[in-house]
Amino acid sequence: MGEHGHHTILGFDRYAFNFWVLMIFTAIEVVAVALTFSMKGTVSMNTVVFILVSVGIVKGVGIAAIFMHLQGDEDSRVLTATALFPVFFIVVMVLFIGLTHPDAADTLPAWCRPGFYT
Amino acid sequence: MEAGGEIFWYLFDIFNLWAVIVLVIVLVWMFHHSLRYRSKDGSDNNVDNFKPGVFPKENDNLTMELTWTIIPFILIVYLTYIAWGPIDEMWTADPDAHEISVVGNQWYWEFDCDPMRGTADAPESSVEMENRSAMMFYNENGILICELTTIEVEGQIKPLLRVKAEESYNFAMTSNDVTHAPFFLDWGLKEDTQPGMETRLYYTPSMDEVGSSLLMCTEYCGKDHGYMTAVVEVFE
Amino acid sequence: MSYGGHDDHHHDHQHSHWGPHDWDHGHGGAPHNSWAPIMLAFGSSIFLLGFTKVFTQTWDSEASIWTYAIHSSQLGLLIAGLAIFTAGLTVFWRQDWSHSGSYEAKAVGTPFRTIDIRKVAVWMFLMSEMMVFSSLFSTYIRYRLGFDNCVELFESSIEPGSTVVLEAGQQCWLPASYFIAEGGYHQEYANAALGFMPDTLIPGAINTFALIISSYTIVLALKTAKDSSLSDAERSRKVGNYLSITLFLATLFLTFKLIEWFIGFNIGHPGDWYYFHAPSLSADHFTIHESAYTYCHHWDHHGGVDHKGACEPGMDAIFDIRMSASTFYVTTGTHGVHVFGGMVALAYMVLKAYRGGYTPQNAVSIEYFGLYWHFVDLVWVLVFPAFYLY
Amino acid sequence: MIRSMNKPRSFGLLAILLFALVLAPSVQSYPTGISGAQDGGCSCHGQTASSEVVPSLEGLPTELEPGATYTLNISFTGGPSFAENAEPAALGGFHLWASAGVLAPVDGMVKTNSDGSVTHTGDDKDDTGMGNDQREWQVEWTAPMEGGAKFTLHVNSVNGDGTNGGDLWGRLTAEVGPQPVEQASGLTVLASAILLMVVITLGCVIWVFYRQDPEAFAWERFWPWFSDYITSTDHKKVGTLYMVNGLFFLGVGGLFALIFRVQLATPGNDFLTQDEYNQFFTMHGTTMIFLAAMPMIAGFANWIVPLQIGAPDLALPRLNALAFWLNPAAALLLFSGIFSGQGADTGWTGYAPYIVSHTAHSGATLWVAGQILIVASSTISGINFMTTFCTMRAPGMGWMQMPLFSWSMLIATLMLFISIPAFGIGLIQVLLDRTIGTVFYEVAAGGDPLLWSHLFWYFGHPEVYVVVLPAFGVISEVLSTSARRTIFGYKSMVFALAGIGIVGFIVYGHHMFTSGMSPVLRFVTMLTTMLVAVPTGIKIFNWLQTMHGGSLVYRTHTLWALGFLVTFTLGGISGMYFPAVAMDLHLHETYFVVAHFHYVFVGGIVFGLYSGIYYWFPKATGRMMNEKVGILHFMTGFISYNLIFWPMHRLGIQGMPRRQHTYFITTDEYFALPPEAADWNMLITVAAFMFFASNLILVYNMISSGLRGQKAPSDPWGGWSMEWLVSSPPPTPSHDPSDLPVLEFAEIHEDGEPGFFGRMIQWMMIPEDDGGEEE
Repeated sequence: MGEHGHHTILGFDRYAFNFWVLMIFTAIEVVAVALTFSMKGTVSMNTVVFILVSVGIVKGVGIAAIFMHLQGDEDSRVLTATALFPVFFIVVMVLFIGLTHPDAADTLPAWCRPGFYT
Repeated sequence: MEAGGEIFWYLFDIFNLWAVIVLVIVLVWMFHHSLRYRSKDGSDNNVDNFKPGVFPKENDNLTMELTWTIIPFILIVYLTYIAWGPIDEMWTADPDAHEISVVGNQWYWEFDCDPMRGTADAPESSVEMENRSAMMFYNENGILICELTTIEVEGQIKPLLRVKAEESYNFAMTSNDVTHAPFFLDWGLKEDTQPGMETRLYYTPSMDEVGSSLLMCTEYCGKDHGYMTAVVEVFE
Repeated sequence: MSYGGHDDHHHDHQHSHWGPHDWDHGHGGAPHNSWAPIMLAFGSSIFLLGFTKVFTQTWDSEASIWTYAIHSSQLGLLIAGLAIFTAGLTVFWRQDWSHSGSYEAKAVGTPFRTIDIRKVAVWMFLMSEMMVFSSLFSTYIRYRLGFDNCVELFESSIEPGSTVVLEAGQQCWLPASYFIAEGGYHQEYANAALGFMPDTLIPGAINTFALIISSYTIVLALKTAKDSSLSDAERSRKVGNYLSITLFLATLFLTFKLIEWFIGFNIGHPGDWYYFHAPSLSADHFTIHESAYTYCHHWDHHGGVDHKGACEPGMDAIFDIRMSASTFYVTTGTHGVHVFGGMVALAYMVLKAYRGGYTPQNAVSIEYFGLYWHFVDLVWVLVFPAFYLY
Repeated sequence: MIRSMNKPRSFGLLAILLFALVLAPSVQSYPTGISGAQDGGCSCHGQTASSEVVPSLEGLPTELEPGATYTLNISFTGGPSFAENAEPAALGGFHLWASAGVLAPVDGMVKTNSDGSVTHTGDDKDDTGMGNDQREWQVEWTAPMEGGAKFTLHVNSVNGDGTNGGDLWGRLTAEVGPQPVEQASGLTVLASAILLMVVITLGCVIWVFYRQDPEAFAWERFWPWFSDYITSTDHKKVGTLYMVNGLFFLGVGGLFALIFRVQLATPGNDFLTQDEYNQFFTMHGTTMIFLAAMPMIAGFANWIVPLQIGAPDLALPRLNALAFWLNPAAALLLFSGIFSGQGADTGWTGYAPYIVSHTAHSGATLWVAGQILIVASSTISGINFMTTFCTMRAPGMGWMQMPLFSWSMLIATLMLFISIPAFGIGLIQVLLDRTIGTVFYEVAAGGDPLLWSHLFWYFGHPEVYVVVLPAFGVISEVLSTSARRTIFGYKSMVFALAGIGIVGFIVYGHHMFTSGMSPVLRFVTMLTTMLVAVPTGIKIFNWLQTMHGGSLVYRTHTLWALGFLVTFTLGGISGMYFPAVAMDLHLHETYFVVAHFHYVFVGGIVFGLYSGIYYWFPKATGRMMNEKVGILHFMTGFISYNLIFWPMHRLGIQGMPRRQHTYFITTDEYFALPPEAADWNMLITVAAFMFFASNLILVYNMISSGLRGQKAPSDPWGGWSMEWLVSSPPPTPSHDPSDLPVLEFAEIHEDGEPGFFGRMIQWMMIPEDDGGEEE
């Protein structure tokens, strides 16, 4: 599939633009971590996690949208839908497998206890 | 005696009733339609005029389809509600329950009538501390509520756990190696014993359940899984 | 009607002895046969057989532990499996060698109408890859949330009035980032050259940049291959060069991964301005068998480079850190295997590119491979912060 | 193909195969090998026995006198101990085991082991004996009071360097006196039966080849014909391979079942040992799901889907062939352990931590490796089918005009390839735990046993729908065609399929109600599991209503479809008992579960697939199946099937646990199973043999009808979907790619104003007018 229009972003070649954005954001990632190292105690871990997550999202979107042509091509919309299809199943997996932990049955919270059997 | 506890049979009867109703509907429907609408002479009457490569004419009826979506849904909601009720009964820890420890091993069961002896949480007992043991436990009134002895099952010596009817028990279970699951046959209860964590079962045997029944392992655990038995006796 | 409306293109195909490409019979011929599937299948079967035999662990019933060994006498089976697999792959690609993507079959109908069928297939494959890495991340999240952090555990144990009792071999989570992003025991050797970050982060950081650059070069390869303003010879050369750079960067990635895991590096001497010192993770005892890891909270600055025996008294504990290491190595290793798979495909594409295999009408292979490669890059974008930095 | 290969390449291929063959003997080694070379008790030096080392055992009488004591002389010749450069100190060792009688040492060179066998002294530092510096030893053996005995002697010939390297060993067995009549062990029975099946299958293949054209039969033509099949990438031939593979392993899985049903026929039976029983039920489950049901479904999908949606072939034919060939390759690994008695004994669920514990058989490692190949196969065929469905439907065939079998395959494929990576990752974790020593399931390192259950059932529950949905599709096709009526409520059928597909992912927790899983998740999955009944119910009622106003023609496939309705309804209803936690606590892991899932798997899937075989056989082979034999197959199969599994409900409620090699009947001392349970079990065993035999009727019918049946027209049953457009058997490519069929409509088909989803999909798609042809 060839590209239609959208060859440039802000006057730069879109690939080159995206490439430099990725490079800069990776640098931000590394620097954020380096800061926790060199300025121990001044930057909280939560800040770092926040930076890492937001930078990761930006980078992921950049790669998917520009490099994988999920933005700008005429087949982009339907392929984006394809790429997002597993999201529901991933959410189920992370919720059910990643975020539960085994427990004794009596820890079932009160809101799911009807208690009408005698 | 009968396998399965009171709650099981209560639910089982309700579910069975509805199962039979649904089954009868389906079977009557099926036999009626398949005989009533059969090709009488065995010849091929192309009712809907099928032709290869031609999507046939529609055959649906929204009212009927909605009927057998909504009515089963209501039935399901009812059955879920019925099944939900006893959860509280089964999954609530009785604070006064007597704790018995159950440990699964390849391939034998270990019980302890008084796992908390010598700890701050130990329940009151009229018997002096030094008389407390894994084998026997008396409550504060001096009544025996848990005893552990042995019994012969098919030529093998197995543990015999004796518990008192109408006393509440809290089985604190774990495993030393792999997953096991004690199956209290008469009470219709089981829960896995997992290594590295504690699972729990709560039960108050009734007077109807007086007698001995076999306890089996119901989570596959290797070679002698089938011989991993014990006997649980409820006494008055 | 046929797929993509190419009925007017009746072109002569180069049939190889190994049989033509998948879609040849899409243009009217009989389906062709291929030995590749059967070879690939049994090759992988024999490879796995060899793998389980090379890495057979035995149970030491007296000590109640597994003992691990590499049975090199069984390597033959593993290699035989690989050889058959490689031969199968060669057959597979030999059939593709003459393939021209100009007549790529196109989808009909909703919702992929007019999109290349094989491009849809690549996206389907990426869907299942997403589930693969979700499973690994679910495992990671479950364990990460279920474990105490070793550092926090130790810190709470030395607080006054704390009730935390540290037994030898207590299970806890010592994240790889402790060694990589925080420098582990080598913080003081964050050297003259890179004062602001530990040297141990260097391989991971380089790798991150390497993958991003390689993503860019594969895009450039595609763009160049589609550029009809270039002459054929120049295009082939440039596409080949871009693909070679991609291959080089992928190799660089795995090389630095090995350095980080097993080799480490030590450049110059303490005091030199160019002094770099970063022992490998395995030299720092971050391994899947480390059930008794000596954690040093404070290290003795005079104790030397190796942390062994350099703990300040009372400032150490013994932890079981195997789970952290297992998730780290298996997740990043799975990613590494994906990079390696990409390298194998790249090697084929480099050869094909220099021989003029990719033209503006026939650049689909680069496009499809690019999708996969970007996905691998995307996964690294998540793996890197989750495992290296956090 | 082999002919068109030029010589150097064939030689290269041959060289690789030879290389592999040369290496094959090293497969034969403990502990994960194809056959264990070592008997228990031998601490043999090296992997395999060497013919250089010749043991000898002298002093055994020819006529055995009961109770007498004999002096036995043990010695050996050959091996490194006799080499010229051998060190004089350490020379050799031995181990002697007798099946009866008492072995006793004569001097300090020999000691007795705890199992009654004897061995040399001096094998560790505390042991001061010099027995390992000898080449000859003496022991005394007291004969038993009755019967004879068997001896097994192992000797080590060592080179004295203090390690096992370079040492060799030999073995000798001897018998004395009358020997008891050998009782065939379960493993022997299994091995002979499987061997017999392989021979019969090969015979059938050759027979089919011969019967095709008996006049022109020549052995030289066999290999080209055969290799054309095994290298084929044509969806029809690959489909045939899948079906042959599936039916073969259906038979093998059935053999496992028969053998362990013999064991369970009476309480306390000892036909099988515990170890054998555990391996057999494990392999029964694994074989039936992964090597029988899934390949048979893939076989149907391969054959029918491209024909039905009007495509010339699948999207990726070579990957399709690869997906098939991974199945037999995986079967090799899955079965490799069992003949050494070290097969996987983990249950098909392979629960952690048992599967990574040292008590699990070593063959479990290869079992896991084999499953990984199955995962690869499923992923590849999933990608292939998804792509085919999404891109290659014939012109005019929108989503809502796809035949229901194709719809069911689409949903099944989607579920399969979305869910199976979780299983694959779990398997890789287990494999690495068992080989290189990662600790994902090592409890000592904090491993969570439930993680495996989660990963497994995240896949395992959708997997159940993956195998049952295609059967739904077959039934939809068969009932509609036989009743001569359009399927009732086509749209609600599709929505029900999709609903099952979505809900199927959020219910898996009901397999783990008793496992100690998070209680909130138990509660949530209890609610969602109940929900599955609604779409399944819609499907059953729609099938029933399809017959209304029709003209049902009774054929064998119609009978199987009606049989399916009965058994699947029963299986579905018994499934409703499990989401109720209070009932699940009693019924979990009992025969009620076994009855339920066999009603779904056999009564649902196998009956559905049998129906499909009778339905599409004329299309595939161009010949009609014999209806009379088919009806015989249905009658015997349906009755014996219900005799097997209906009593299991009762056994389960009475509390008979599954996966146990024996069961206990109530005695005076304690309450267990009622005495009638033994009778029911005997009945089940007898019925199991009947059911197995009834399936041979099908095999006979397929082969004989395939060769001599009546010629079939292109649309023998009067179906509407596109597979009936082409001739029987279909041409290759199945539909002419340059002249694809266009779906027509019986009623005026109007594209109404698209709804919300329709507009969304149109917004996503490439516009029809200016898209696509930009070059």
